Amino acid sequence: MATQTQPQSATDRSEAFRWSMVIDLDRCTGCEACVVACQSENNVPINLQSAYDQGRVLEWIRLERYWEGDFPNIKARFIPVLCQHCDNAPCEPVCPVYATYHNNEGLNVQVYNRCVGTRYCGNNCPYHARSFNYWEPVWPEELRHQLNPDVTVRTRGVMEKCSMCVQRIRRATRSKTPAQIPDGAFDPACVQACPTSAMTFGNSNNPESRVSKLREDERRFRVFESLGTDPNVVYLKQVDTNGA
Amino acid sequence: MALDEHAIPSFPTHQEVAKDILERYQTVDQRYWRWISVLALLFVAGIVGFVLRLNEGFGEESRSNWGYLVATLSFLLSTFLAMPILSAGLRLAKANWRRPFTRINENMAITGLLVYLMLIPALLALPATEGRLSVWFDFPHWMAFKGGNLMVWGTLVLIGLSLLLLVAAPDMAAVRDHMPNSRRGKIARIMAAGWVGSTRQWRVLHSGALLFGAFYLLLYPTVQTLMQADFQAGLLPGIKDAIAPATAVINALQGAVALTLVTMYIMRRFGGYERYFGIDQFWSLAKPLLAFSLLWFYFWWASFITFWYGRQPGESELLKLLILDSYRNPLMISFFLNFIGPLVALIWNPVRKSIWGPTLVAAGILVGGLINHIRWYVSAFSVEDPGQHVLSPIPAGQLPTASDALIVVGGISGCILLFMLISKLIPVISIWEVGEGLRLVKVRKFLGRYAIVIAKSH
Amino acid sequence: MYYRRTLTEAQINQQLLGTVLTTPLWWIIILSGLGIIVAGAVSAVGFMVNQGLGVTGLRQPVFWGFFITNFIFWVGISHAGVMISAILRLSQAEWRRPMVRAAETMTVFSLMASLVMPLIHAGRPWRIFYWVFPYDWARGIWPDVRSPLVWDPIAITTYLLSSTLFVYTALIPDLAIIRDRSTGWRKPVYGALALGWHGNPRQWKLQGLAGILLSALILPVFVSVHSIVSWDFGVSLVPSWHVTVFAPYFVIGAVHSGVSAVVTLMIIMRKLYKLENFIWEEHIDALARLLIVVASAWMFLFWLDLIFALWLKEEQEMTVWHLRMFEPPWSWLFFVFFMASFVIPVPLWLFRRVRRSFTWMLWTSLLVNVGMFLERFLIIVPALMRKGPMTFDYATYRPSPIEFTIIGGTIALVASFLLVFSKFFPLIPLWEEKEGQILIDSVRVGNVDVPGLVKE
Amino acid sequence: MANTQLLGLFQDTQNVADAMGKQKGNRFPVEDLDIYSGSPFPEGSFGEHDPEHRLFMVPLVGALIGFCIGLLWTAGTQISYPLVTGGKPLLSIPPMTIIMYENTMLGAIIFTVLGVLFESRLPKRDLGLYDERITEGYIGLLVDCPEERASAAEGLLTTAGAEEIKKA
Repeated sequence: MATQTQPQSATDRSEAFRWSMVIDLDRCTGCEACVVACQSENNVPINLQSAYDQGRVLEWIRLERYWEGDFPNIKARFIPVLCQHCDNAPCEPVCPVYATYHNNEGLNVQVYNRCVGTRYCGNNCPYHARSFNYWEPVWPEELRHQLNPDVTVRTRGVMEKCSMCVQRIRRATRSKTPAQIPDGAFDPACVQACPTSAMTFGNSNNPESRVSKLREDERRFRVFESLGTDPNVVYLKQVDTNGA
Repeated sequence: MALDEHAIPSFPTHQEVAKDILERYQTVDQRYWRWISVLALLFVAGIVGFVLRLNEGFGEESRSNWGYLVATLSFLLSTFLAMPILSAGLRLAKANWRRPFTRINENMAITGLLVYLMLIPALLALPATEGRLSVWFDFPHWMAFKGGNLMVWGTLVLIGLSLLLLVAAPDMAAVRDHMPNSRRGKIARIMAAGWVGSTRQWRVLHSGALLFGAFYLLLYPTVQTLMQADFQAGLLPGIKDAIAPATAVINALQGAVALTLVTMYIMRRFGGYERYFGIDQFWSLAKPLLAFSLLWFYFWWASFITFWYGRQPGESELLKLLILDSYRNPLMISFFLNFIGPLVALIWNPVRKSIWGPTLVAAGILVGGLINHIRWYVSAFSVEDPGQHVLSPIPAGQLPTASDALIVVGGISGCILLFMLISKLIPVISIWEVGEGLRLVKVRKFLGRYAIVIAKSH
Repeated sequence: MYYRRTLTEAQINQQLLGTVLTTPLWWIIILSGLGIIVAGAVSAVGFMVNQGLGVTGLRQPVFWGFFITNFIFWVGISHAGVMISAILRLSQAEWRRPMVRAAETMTVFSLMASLVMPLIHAGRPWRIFYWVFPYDWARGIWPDVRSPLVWDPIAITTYLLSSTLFVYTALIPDLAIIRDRSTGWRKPVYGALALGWHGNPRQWKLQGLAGILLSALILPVFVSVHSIVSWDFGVSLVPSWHVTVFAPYFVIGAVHSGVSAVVTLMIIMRKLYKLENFIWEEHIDALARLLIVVASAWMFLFWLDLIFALWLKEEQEMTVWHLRMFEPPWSWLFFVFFMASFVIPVPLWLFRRVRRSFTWMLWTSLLVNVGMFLERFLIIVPALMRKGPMTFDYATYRPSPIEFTIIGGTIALVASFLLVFSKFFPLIPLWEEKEGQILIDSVRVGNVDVPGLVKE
Repeated sequence: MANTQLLGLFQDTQNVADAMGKQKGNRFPVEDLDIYSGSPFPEGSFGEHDPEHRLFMVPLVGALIGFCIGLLWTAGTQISYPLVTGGKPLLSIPPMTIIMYENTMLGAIIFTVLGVLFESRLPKRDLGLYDERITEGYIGLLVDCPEERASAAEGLLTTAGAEEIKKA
């Protein structure tokens, strides 16, 4: 029992891929291009005023604004928050139906047609990265034809969250060996859209990739390290000396 | 109470009981003195061990020396000092079978004196509350932390002693009248405090006993909370184990029942008290013993599953220290002695309904309890820096040195010594309570058999 | 030992089977009243399933609200039944006799009510049947046994089955009694249910053994059930949920609310079914004494929870507890909860006059359950509102009329279940009452007769 | 030789105890005497012979079966769907323990109930010689004896104070 109950790391490092992301906050301007890109790529319903009023916004990536320092030298900062694809994801083991689990490429995946909507994963996610379909999703008529055919349109009553554009990953890696996939050959929508290229995506099991290098940057930090969730998304930020 | 057909059960009268107990009380034979001397010897050895530790001082670097003293302290708190709870609780519940052994439990309150003395070095061994987490949060150090402990523990001991003295008064009066001229008789005269057994006195006695019992019941968890919070949780970085004090209380109740059983057995075997500690007492106590053994596991599990599942860095480190690595073997032993063993043995009615069965299990439980307290407190005291957020490095398990062993043995035998001494001053079986019980029992013919009728006043 | 007047078996039959053999008018009226409420709740559920969970007050980040609160509340209520009957059976407390069956049936029905909650609170209830029952093979994957949400249904089904069997086993002798009294179509039905019970020594002996054995076996289940419910919260990472003390804290709290519910039930039964000869001040008094102990233990664990929540001085813990205790409207609710479930009733129960007055006990016990509902609510919602430092979608939760309707519906549901049950089976075990009558005796001390019992 | 049954109905419990004694005294083996009562009496009240049973083994069997089912189920699920969730071990023992525990208890309880029914020889299709007044306070003393001794048994029952005697 003693040995069995030893926590073990989720992701097998020997796997070919371990998709991770690095976000350089010193470059982020909070323009929300990533948010828009994500919405159109992943068929996320348009969040109308009413959605915000009800507090039932569906967003896979959001810009959280926070204040740094005290008045007078106080600064507004932005942090793009998406699913951190934690290796020890708190959301996974609480799901009764395996609707969310960790795949062997380091991704925390959500299986929509397994989901029954207990919303336990949402409670247990400290990053508020998961959103729930309280209503049947609807699109304005003129947008009906821009829906991405590669991505399921989620029905009412299921949880959804960032998949790191798994559809793009699948397309890029289909019948290819890791060697055949150059670093940066493809990107998730948010990374692709970022004008200041604050976001970097890649295979961190490949020591040569930009991600692997940036993950070692001295500005690195991960959100809520103390919870032991071991996120796969790393943020870079210069510690502001004159602020705070 | 089961009885075979056509055998007419008979009970002694109050007078017979009083006469018998007082005679046993009066005679102090060789064997008694032999026991006393052995225990005294061990106790002195314990003091020697303590002195040996003492000249290494109470500094930060020598804190780990005191782990075993604190473990002993907590063990004594959770066995000897938990005994009055048992009698108080059973008295509140008006259980008739309690009567022969309530006095044992109350006499155990005397050990509070020794435990209180042991508390002082334990407190000295603790680091200041500044710069670490503690249940006293930001209160000034001396006033709250050490002063508070001394005050609360002191109150507990005082309540225990006053319960003991109050409930003993009628029997002291009996002693006073039985042997007026002997020295003990004269002491009894003082302790009886002019007891004549008037209606008013009895009313005072009954309500007083209930009141003190209730106070003890209420205060005891507080003391256990302080024990856990200050001596364990306060030293383990990043621990947030809210259940620990409750666990300690439950284990203490298990220990109290076990100690009662063992004491009764020894008194049967060597003191010749068979007629008072019958199968009824052992059988009835075996049930709560089983219940508390199950709860032992339940409370342990409740905190284990939470840590195992939550698995924040701080928690995993503590799991390694307390359960998975450093102190795994102590846990395994006490797991077997406090849970598996009792469960497997006591689910069988024939075992429960025997003298040897519960006694054997109880003995195991006491040993396991001691080891469990060692796991709790020695581990906590072997942490170098309680101030850090996540425990590192994880200290290895710490085996007792010679002086540690002496302290453990000495502390325990000291308590037994005190109990045996007081038992020659206050009759070890409550004459009035047994007598009261006898008045409430009658034998009647019930159709084809004889049956016992037990009355309860409410 | 509480037998003031002795009744013959015939009298006991005639007084306790009255409502079983005849149908009073008030019964129909009350039942139809409750039926209307239940119907309302059912249509509310239908509307919700049809429209989606948007019709509730739930929102980010408060994913759980009234439904889960109500789930815990009913599981809590269900804990009195077994607690009373099993513990009192094992300790052979005489005053258990009139209340065991009522308590056990309440267990069964409140468990049913609680089981409804997690089913309807899910996003796609129709898919729940993939999740617990029946275990499907078509879906190609079984539920993840690591999830607390799988432990729950297993524990609760175990508890439900066991307590149902418990009730039925103890019911057999009474079914035989009804079989012998009833006429017409009832006779064969009850005859079949009574399984041809004769009441010979062998059967009685095993009936007694069954009582002891089943009690001993159900007690551990009863403890485990609410512990497992508590681990839904305990094993999560949500601040102020991730606490080791939750398991015993929930269990004791459940017993607190459950025993109070039994008090309420007993008093209402006594009034409705004219059971003055069977339910007396002494019984309620004994229950109230029990409640004092339980409530104090519960308070102890509550304080442990609070102290150790502040222990680590974690910012988020502090925020949650601050929200709970000091920020309206939560502070108001907290105040009501604290007053209602402990501060008001417990000191009152210390007075013998209160313990022995049915009116007082009725209201105090109701008060406790109001408080305990709020307790569960306060455990769940404020914690979710402030579960992380991500201030972006901090929001509050306001239950919608739909939710209120459904909560009310469950109360009506349990009540009507109890009414229907009491129409076909006696809520007070006849044979246990009769046994009590046989064993009653008294011992003469001086010139008072102290009531006593024949011990076996 | 065909056996016959007599059921004597008594109102006074003491008489039943005496009647039992008498019947035994007259070489009616105690196994052939049975007592029907509307409420339980302490064991041996009527000097009836103590029915032996093996009830205590039954729950253990049930517990064992329940445990095995729980083990197969939990271990089976985790092994056959090796999906990593939250970095928990693929074969996590603590969660298994909880479910196995519940199943063990359920098995034990179900088997206990079955055992109780079996040991108390229920269900019976027909009641045989029985009287409805038994559940109203009367005590029935059932004598099972050879034809030619029926009259003797009847005599004893009447002298013992049976209010009414039914014959099969």
